[in-house]
Amino acid sequence: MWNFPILPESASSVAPDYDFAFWYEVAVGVFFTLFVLVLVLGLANRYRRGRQVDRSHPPTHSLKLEALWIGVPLVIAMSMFGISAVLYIKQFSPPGDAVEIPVVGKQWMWKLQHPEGKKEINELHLPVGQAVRLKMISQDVIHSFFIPAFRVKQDVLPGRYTEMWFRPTKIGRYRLFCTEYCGTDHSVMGGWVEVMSQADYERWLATEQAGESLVEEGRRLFVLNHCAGCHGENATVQAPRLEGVYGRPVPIQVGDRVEFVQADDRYIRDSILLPKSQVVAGYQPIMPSYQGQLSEEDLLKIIAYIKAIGNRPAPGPAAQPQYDADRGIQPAVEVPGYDVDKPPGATLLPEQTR
Amino acid sequence: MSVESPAHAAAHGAVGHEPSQPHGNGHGLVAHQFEDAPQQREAALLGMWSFLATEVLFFGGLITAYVVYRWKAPVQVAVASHHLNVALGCINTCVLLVSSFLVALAVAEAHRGNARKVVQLLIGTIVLGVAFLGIKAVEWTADYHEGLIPFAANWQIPSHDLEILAQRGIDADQFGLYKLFWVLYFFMTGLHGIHVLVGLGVFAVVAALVWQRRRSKNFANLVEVTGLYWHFVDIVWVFLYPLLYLIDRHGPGH
Amino acid sequence: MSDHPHTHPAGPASGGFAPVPPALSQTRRAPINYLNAAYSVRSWLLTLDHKRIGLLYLIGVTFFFFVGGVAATVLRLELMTPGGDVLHSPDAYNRLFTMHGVIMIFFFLVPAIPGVLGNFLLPLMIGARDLAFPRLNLLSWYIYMFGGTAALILLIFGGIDTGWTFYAPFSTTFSNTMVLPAGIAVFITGFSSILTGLNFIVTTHTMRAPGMTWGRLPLFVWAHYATSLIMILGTPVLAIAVLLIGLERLFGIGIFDPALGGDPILFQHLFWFYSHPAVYIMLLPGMAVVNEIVPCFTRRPIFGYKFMAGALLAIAVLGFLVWGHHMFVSGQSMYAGLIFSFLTFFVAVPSAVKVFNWCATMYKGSVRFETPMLYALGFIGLFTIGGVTGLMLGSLGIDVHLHDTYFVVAHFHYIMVGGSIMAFLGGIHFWWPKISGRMYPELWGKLGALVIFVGFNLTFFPQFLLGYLGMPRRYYEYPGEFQVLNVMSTAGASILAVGYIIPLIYFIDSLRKPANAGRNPWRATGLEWQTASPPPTENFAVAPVVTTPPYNYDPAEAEQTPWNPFQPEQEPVHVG
Amino acid sequence: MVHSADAHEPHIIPFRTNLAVFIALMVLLFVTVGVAYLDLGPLGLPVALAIATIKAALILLYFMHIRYASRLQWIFSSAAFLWLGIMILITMSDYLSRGWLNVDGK
Repeated sequence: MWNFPILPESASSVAPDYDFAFWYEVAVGVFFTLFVLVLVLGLANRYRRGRQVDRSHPPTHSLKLEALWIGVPLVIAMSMFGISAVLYIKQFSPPGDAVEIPVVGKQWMWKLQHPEGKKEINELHLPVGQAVRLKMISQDVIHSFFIPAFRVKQDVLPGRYTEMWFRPTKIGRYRLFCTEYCGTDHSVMGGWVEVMSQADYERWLATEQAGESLVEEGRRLFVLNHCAGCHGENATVQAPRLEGVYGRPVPIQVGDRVEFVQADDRYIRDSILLPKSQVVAGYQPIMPSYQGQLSEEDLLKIIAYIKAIGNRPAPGPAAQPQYDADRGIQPAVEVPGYDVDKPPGATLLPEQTR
Repeated sequence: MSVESPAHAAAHGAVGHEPSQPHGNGHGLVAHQFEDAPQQREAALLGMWSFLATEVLFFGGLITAYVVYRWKAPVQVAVASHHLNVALGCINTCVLLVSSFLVALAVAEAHRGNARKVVQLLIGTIVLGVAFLGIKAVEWTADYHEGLIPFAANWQIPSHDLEILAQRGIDADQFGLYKLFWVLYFFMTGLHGIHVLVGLGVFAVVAALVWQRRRSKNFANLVEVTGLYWHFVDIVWVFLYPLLYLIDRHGPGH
Repeated sequence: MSDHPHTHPAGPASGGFAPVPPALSQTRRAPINYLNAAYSVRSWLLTLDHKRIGLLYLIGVTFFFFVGGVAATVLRLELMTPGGDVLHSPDAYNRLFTMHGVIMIFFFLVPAIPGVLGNFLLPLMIGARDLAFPRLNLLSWYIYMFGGTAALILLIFGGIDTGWTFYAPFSTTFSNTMVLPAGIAVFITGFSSILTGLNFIVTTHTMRAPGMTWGRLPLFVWAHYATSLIMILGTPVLAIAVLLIGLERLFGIGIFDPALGGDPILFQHLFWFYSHPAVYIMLLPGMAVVNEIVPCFTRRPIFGYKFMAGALLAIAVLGFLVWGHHMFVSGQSMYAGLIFSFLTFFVAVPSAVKVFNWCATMYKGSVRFETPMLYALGFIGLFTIGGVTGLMLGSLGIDVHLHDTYFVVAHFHYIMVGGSIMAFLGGIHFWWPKISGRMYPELWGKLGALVIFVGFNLTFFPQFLLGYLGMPRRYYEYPGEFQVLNVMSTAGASILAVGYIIPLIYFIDSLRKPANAGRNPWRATGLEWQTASPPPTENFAVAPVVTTPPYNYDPAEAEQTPWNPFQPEQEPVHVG
Repeated sequence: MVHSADAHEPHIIPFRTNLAVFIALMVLLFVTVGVAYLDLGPLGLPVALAIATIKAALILLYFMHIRYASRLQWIFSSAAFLWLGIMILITMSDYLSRGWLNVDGK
């Protein structure tokens, strides 16, 4: 009963930095509180009624003193701001090697899926030392993904991707909470993050029924929902090929100008749900909308698949429209493939619906 | 802070002011808590200015929502706003400016104390206010028949706009952004309309009071304070008109 | 009226207490005052007298405080065990913590000190007969009571489960509780706050007694002036935000609902634009009371009057620039977070200035420890803890872990309960002789203060630890390892509940005794202490003229003069 | 007692001034409508807002007597618009700086 924890565990790469900044601010707080306490009790005792002590000409103002207790708190406050701002930037700058795990928050459960395809509800098994980058979205209200032991938290918004990263450094079982009030079972919408050694993690991966990997499942959905019918190899309909597209600027026709938009998750998700917006230059807006047919998880899987084929070399020139600075967009015609990576004069549209 | 009772107060005996009867001092009645008329007038004006500050921020919340929304979906806003009738809006602005002019004259006349002119000017303002609401009603019924009222059953995006937006590479009902313009349009003009309506009611009461107090000429403050409110309602429309009606009117396809 | 500092007008009592002008021939019969001027219910419900409206607010505010308090007690009982053993359903718990939040904030903390003490004392302190717009003052009381009863009825008949923050899209589309009626009740109650603020601003500007320049205004009036600025400039934005939530639910359109094109972060911006300055609406009146108590009980002019007044205005103005520190992890951009966190540290400086100036006021004073002073010292201590933990929540990186955990709950309870409510009780004790003409029992007063202080700390200090451990707020069930700290918190809450009942009892009991506390038992220097207590309806028999600076105390002289505030004044002075 | 100059003898605005202000307002109205039909590109909104601000200032200064009123009323009227500016500016600082970091949600 009495072995209850006073301090949380420190189990992620950013936790030590967090604890340093936290205890620094606690120290500043304790110092100021004790300073005020001593000042008040000391003065109250020394000058209490009845004590014979010099009370002549009590000072009623002193510019020096006022400057002192404006300047000193300001300097200390700025130091606190500096330290915590650096920590904040560190908390939200994911490293390159992070494994991406899609997370979907739904009223009162978390649905996660490993790249290898394993799906988990309210549970997350991770190898120690491997940085993880969570790409999160909510299906209904605002939730918030919080793992106290890793000192990280990020609200999960409906309609917009939010991101969070951490690198677990200690093997163990840590609690996961939802910290943005989301309705009836807000308090049970949590679970566990299980950090295991690399070997245990592989054994755990293998034991469970080896479901398809995220990418394979994405490919299956890609075919099942007739995406391949237009975007696949032997496509009869004239639709942009998706190989080598992810993460690169895509030319789109806006009025009489051609602008480029970054083909990131947001763009692909919008294109699936609302295909007639930001159509690729040189193509007709004929794609049907999948609004309401694909759940958030399926969307994330399809995006994972498109991301996987994103690094395959761009296919033959046949199916790609040729963009030429002066002659503008040419319909897809037998011309040597253009270089997707370095289009001339790329002007990126502001991320409007971010 | 100690109090020294002034010599003259002690001299003429101790009985303080009789509680809560307004004491007149020539210019007009002064409520018991005020010393004299200028103090009462200053208080009334500062009171109204504070109230107008709350109104500025009340409309401010809506304007902030409008600014954020217009930054998010500029093209939808431009295309949707082309359905608004600029001419009727312009007439409406003239009506309000004329009514503001009449109120300014009414305040000047009120200080000169001729009640008859004040009442005439106020009635003129009320007529113009009703005209303003009439024109708004005309606009809104036109919008209704076009199916542009978002919370009405017959809401549908005009096909004309669908093509323009598609041609500009934007899916009209992308997350309902097009519809949001009409939501904000009706909220802002509706809220402004309610304030015009309240203004008409207040002017009617004030006109009656001015006529009632025409002999004692004690209505200058009343007219001036309600005049401030009406000018504020006019200023709101001065900002609403360009923000809602005159967006990219030069572009093609409008 | 030349401003000659430190004159000591002749007079038996020390502390710049001028001889009472032999105004009223005080006959044997009890003198006419605002209490016994009329007894009919109509004279109370249609009163235009700011003092009576102050008392009406006191009744309303106390009622809602205990309603909110009962909700808090049940919450703490529920949280004694990890599972749901008291309420048996999360929905009931969600409705209960929302009721606790809405009632305590909108119907107790925001109106309490300005409505009760501000209404009662502001005209007295500046030497006016009444507020600038008495009818508006009564209207704001009626709006407050109407909004309050509407919210109470609605909370009983179904309540709302959105929390007092009404976050979209949960409040607009996913909550099927009575959010629209609650929004209307809050919208209406907002006008009570606006009208009170408007009244105070105009009164302070136009109705000061001759000689009462801005440099001689008591800091109580400065603080209420700053609070009124926030009430005027902040409340309308909450009104429009809540109105839009209501309209969204009514018409099913989406300004804040992302599925219909809106942005939930926009609601958070509009909401916190009011709600952060609102915490200063709740805090500044508390500072107002402490600004009056500390100089009186150290018998010494306040230290750094100009900086204290400046700090009050700085808090009010800077309070409007920092609302984004409630949204660091909500999807607000990182650069906006940096701006808000940077500005948040500037708001902390005026608060630090005030705390240090209060401490400096005790230097070379003649300190005495009656109940009001105990509450003031409690305020200074607990407000400092609340302030530094606020700094931690205002710093970006730290807030990521602590946001929406019990650390936040502990922080704002230290500021609200440890600060505002302590100051409110201190103020009621300090001015009770002026309000009712009677003194409260001192021993019971000190006991109550001690019980409240102990109960408060035992309730909320463990919550700091819970917060750092990561226990989220608004949780009906929580993991077992947090139970011990929660049990301590619940134990503290029961002590606190007892602590609050003690003053209620002895204040009501004190009304039975004869009103013989005398005109100025604490020998204080405020203008309100120059008139009779309880004061006549028109406040001052003779319009006061002010000649000396505020807080004109002298500690050395205070040592010589006898100090027995609780000894009733002898027979009222006979003057032919 | 604080008396502003204005409170003693309320300034009565002569008819000519009122008329001149009214005409100026009408002219500005037609200017703003005319400007809307010119292709100013990105300048369209700022110009419209500038004209609206001038019109509002005219109404404030003359029709609402601010020009002849005490400095106090001048402060009261401008404070409200200043706070509106604060709200819009800092709220937009969030929206404008989204996506700079290429980290979703930040």
